[in-house]
Amino acid sequence: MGQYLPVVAMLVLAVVFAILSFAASKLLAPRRPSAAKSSPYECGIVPSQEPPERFPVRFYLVAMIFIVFDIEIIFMYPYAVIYRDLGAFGLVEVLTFAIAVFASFVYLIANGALDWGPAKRLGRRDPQMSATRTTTSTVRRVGLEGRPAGDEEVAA
Amino acid sequence: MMLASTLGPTPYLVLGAVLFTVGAVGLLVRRNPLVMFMCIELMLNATNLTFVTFARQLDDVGGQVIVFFVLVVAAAEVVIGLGIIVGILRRRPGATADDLRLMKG
Amino acid sequence: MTSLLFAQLGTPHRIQTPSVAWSGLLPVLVLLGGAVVLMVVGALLPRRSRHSWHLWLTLLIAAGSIGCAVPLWFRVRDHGPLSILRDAVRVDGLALFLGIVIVVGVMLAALLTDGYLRREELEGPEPYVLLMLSATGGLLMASANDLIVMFLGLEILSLAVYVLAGLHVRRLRSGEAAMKYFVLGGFSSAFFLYGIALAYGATGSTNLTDIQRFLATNTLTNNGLLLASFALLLVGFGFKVAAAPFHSWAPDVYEGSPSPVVSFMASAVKAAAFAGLIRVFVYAFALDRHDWQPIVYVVAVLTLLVGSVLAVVQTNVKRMLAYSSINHAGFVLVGVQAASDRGVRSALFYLATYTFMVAGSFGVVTIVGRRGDNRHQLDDYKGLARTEPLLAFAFLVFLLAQAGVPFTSGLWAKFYVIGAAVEARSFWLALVAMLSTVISAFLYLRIVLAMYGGADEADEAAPAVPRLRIPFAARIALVVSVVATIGFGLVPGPLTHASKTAVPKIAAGK
Amino acid sequence: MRDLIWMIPALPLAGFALLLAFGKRLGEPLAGWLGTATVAGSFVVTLGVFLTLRTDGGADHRLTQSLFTWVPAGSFKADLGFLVDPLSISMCLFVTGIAALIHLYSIGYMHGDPRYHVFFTYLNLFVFSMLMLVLGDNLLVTFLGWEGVGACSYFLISFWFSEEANASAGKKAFVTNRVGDWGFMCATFFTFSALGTLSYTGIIDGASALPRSTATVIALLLFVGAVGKSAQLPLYVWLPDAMAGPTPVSALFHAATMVTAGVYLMVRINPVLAASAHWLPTLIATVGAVTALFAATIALAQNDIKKVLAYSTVSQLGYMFLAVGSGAYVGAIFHMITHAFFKALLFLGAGSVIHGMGDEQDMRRMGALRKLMPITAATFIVGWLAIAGVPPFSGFFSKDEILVYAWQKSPVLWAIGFVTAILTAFYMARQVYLVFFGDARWGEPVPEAAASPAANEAQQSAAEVDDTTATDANDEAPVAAHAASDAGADGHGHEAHADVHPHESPWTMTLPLVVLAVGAIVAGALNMPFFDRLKVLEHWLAPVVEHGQAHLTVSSGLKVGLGVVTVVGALVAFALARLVYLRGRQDVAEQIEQPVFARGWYYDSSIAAFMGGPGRRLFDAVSWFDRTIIDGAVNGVATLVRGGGDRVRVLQSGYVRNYALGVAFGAIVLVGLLLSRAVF
Repeated sequence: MGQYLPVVAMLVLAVVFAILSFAASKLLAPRRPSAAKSSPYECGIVPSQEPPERFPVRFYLVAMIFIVFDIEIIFMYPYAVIYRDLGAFGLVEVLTFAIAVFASFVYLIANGALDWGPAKRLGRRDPQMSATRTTTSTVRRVGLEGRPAGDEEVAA
Repeated sequence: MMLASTLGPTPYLVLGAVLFTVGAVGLLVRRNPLVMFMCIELMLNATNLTFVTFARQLDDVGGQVIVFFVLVVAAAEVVIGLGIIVGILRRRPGATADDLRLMKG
Repeated sequence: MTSLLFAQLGTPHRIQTPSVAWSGLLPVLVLLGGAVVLMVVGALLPRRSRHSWHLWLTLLIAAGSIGCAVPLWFRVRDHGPLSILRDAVRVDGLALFLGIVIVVGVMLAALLTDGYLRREELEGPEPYVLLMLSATGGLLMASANDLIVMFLGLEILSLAVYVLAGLHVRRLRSGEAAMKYFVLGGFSSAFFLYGIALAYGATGSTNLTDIQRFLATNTLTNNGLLLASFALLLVGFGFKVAAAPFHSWAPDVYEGSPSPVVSFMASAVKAAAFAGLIRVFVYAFALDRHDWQPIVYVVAVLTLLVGSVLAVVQTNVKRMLAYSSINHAGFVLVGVQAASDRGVRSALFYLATYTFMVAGSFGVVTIVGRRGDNRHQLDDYKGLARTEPLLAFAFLVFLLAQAGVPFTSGLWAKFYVIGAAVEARSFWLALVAMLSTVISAFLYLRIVLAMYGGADEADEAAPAVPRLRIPFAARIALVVSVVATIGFGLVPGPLTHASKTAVPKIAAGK
Repeated sequence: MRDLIWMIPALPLAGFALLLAFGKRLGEPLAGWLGTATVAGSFVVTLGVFLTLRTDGGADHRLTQSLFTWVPAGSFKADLGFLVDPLSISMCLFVTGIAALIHLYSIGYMHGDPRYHVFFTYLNLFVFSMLMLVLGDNLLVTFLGWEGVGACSYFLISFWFSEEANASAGKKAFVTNRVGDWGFMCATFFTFSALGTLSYTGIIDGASALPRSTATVIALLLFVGAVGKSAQLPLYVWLPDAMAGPTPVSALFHAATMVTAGVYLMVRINPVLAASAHWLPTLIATVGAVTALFAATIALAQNDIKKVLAYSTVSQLGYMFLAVGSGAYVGAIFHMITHAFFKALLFLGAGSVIHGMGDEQDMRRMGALRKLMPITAATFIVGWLAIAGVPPFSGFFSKDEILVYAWQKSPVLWAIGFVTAILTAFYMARQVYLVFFGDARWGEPVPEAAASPAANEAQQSAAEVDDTTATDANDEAPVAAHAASDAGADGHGHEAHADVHPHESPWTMTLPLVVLAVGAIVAGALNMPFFDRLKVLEHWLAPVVEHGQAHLTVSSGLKVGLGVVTVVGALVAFALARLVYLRGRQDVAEQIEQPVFARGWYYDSSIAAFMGGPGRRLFDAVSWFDRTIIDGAVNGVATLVRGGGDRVRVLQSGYVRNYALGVAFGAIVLVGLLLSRAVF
């Protein structure tokens, strides 16, 4: 059973880490709540319904990207174990694989997926929008065409 | 290893089938999209267990290699699924799977 | 498992690496490489541009892929199929035929996408990248000779399409479609994978050639595992081709997804899934056909009926076409069910001709949907013949072709399929298929009548609705589809011949 | 000429292509003349081929020309080829001939229509398809033409599609015909699987070797196809509504050529019929006879000038099927030819009347047109005498031949045919009297209460399977107003047409009438009875029908007797109609609306009582049957589909869970089904 010892150690460590981080945030974070603070600001009007929760999309996004890059290691690992035996062929294979991964990384960087902070919008949409979009086109769109046919779908 | 040789493959296969069923039933009864994704993951991993068991039984490394691929596919699925869910939740916070029925009939 | 891997550590010796006939994989590689290049370059260059270079690059890559496939076609025809990557991939006539069909599906969808993205202000390279990646998966499926490669192909194909379904980020229906497609697709893939696991357990391999050899040389005393794997594999394929009772996602997803994407789903995705179905069942499980044929028979009957009957009660044209595409899947299943050379040939012919019909149909739907992609009610088609006679004519051609009217490719497609069923002595199935044609003819006629009748209403609505804009690229797609639909209707010979060449030999019956 | 066979269909095809491309630029009347010229050219080529065939066609007078292998598919192969034999060339002759005349007629009739060139485009496409149907050397080419004529028919029925009723009539024709097409397709597959070929030569040679059951199935399925196309019970419903199309279309498609395709098909495959079970010919004869009688009774009560002719067409087609079922294939073709002449004549005459009356179709508002439209009247009367079977007009000979064979088959069938003949004479006489004789009633409003219920109900029979195209059920005559430009106005309203000035039609319309009238008189000469030398058509067609044709064993005396009885019956019917509609006319309008026997005595004949009392109810019942049972069957299937769809639709709830449940359920069922195979 000796071979399972590292696994057990890992488990223990994981649990300890989880407990520690919870405890740390409880102990260290300042917490002075008040009614005014926790109510949403709506121009002085008392909100009639629950406001939508703040939804930190960025965390999800980063988590998602992390998962993808994380899982790539599953192919790197076996290669690392026997790379000598595979020789040039293996090298070419793994390089091809790495290029593919790198390409997606370039894509993410270029689209600003890893830019941290609230200021920038995802994607590099030109601020002045497209050349084809003029006042008249916008007005027409709002007036007639773009309006959904009585659905709850609202163009954002 | 020891357990496997004494018990034979059947309990593992049964466990795989049970996990698979749990995943399938979970997907049917839960409404939280994230939990539904987790159920799909459970089904895939139950299949992984089955693969590994068969690989042991057949003494064939192929079945174990398959698990690698399945894991990657599962991860990719999760990412895509999360992306879709995030896209929807940005429009409609707190939506469950049952809230998504604009289209029917 | 770990011990197995680590065991290698201590003894460094050269592992024999396979020599890969890369030329055989060129169509896939060109598409994959092109997609990656487009993704990176597209991300680095401005998202919007006056010139639709995303589209033209996509078309170039797709044409390159076809260009690589055509020499292979002749090579395979003259020298037999290529077996690549330790027989995990098998490039034969079937793979190339359907591969070309899939790439054509990409081209048609891409042509429709350009105008759509501009109209909806969603410009970007991603849709094209995803289309090509998805097609890569499709090509892989079509040439897979190993169940795991098949699974990977299926997932590559599907994952890209899930995202494509949710492409229209401002449209809630699009998100809902993506969500439904994803959940159900993941669900069915899990079944599919479990089916692979069971087949692996029953036969000891995931390689289709090995499986076939194993089944030919051994008689299983207890084939429960194998039969269960048949059922589960069929669930996976049945889901992708939208066969009843696994069809329920199709109408909702088709309705919600962006229309150009739907044209891809209905043409290329279906073709790829049928390629897999044919490879696995008709070829690898050829000797057990007496076990799976009755099941496919039942599924085909259900699919035909569900597709035609439910289509009739719809008022949304996109949903109608979704159900009708279920009906068409039923027709292809009729060909598969025959499990004969002729059946496969007819299925290939059907898929090839259907690609043009359905891409054209959804092309029209894309245009008529207008900004917001919401005008899909039957009423929105009223008087189309008056305002846009050519567009209405094109739609008429596609609808009549789907109804199987002479002078269109649809007639031959149905004719061959039913001929194959009759040859396989599945008379009742053939009768049901024809009955469903009668029922769905009614549906197509409803759309035609809406277009060519109801002029009064159109006159009233005329001032409110500006003229439809038909983008240049979409025009090309429609013209190509019309020409192909009528062309193969008048002269089916070449395509028939090609589908005949494509079909490999089926293992003889037990 | 034998290498020019392909020109016969190619010329109308070329016309179609030219009109499609340049039709709009050519405009009126050039587009019409182009269409006419190509069809006339086709007629000339047909004539040449016919003469060649007469002189050097070989023993069996059969020429084939194969253009190319059209559909190669493994063991299956279909050529695009033509088979010219006495049967097909006879059909071609009268198809091209009559089509040319009707094209000419349309030049005048369609004058002023905004879609003038489109009309001729369709018309040329139709002629092409019809010729492919007739000339095709295998079932597949015939099927191509079969569907082609069907498609043209739908297009032209709905030609004035801005009227809802027209569009729905077109749809009805389409849906009903699909049932027939289904039979045809099935038959094609069965034929191929049984014989390994689809060519007629192969079918004719192989038919005798077919097992009886297979032959029966093939013949039965083809009969289903024929029933749909030729508007027999129970699929006749579309034909009366098809009168919504322009009158030349009614004449060409729905009287002379397209609807006879079913009869042609039956004659073409007569060896298969001969090889099939004995009950099948009897079934065909019965269906034909019953249809003939059924439609004739309905025709008695119609007020729309075209509806009478429509039901009459159904009735006459019934005769042809009676002939086929009785083994009188020559008789069937003979009647087809004579019928083509006189019915096309009658339709064109009716069109001329409608044209002259300013789009009036109600016979109750006509009368006394004889003086104002002399040529139309004279030719119409010729057509009337021909259809009524008065010697020496052509209808007499063909009908008589059929009745003799029917007698040989069964006296019951003969009796039905005989009664039908009398009814035919009666309603046609009624029509002629109402339209051309008596007083002018153009300005008179028709009392609403007097409207014939039979007419109403028959017209309301459109297949209302679809709520989007609800016909205006109160509309008295859903037949099209002449021009689409009139669509907005009430083209067939009930207000008085005080300003109607009936006038004779232009020469392009009367010339075809005269030519057809000559044909209607002399076409009987093709197959005179009694003297063997005079039976031209029978000798001519002998090689085609040698397997199937029944041999007449009836004595000459009986033949004469039957003929005399029929003629006397027709004459009596004339007299009765004259009595009813000329002498009692002043009060007819009030009489018809009255309850059964209240004023039945006013008609001093038994027929009058029959018409006014129980007969009325009988016809009402027939109309009810038409509306409820026949249309009900069509609607019923549609309702079933819709109902089923609505039920199943509930499963499509929109909940992704439910869909997943469906997938899981399907998976369980599939696993269960397959495992049950492992266990058992």
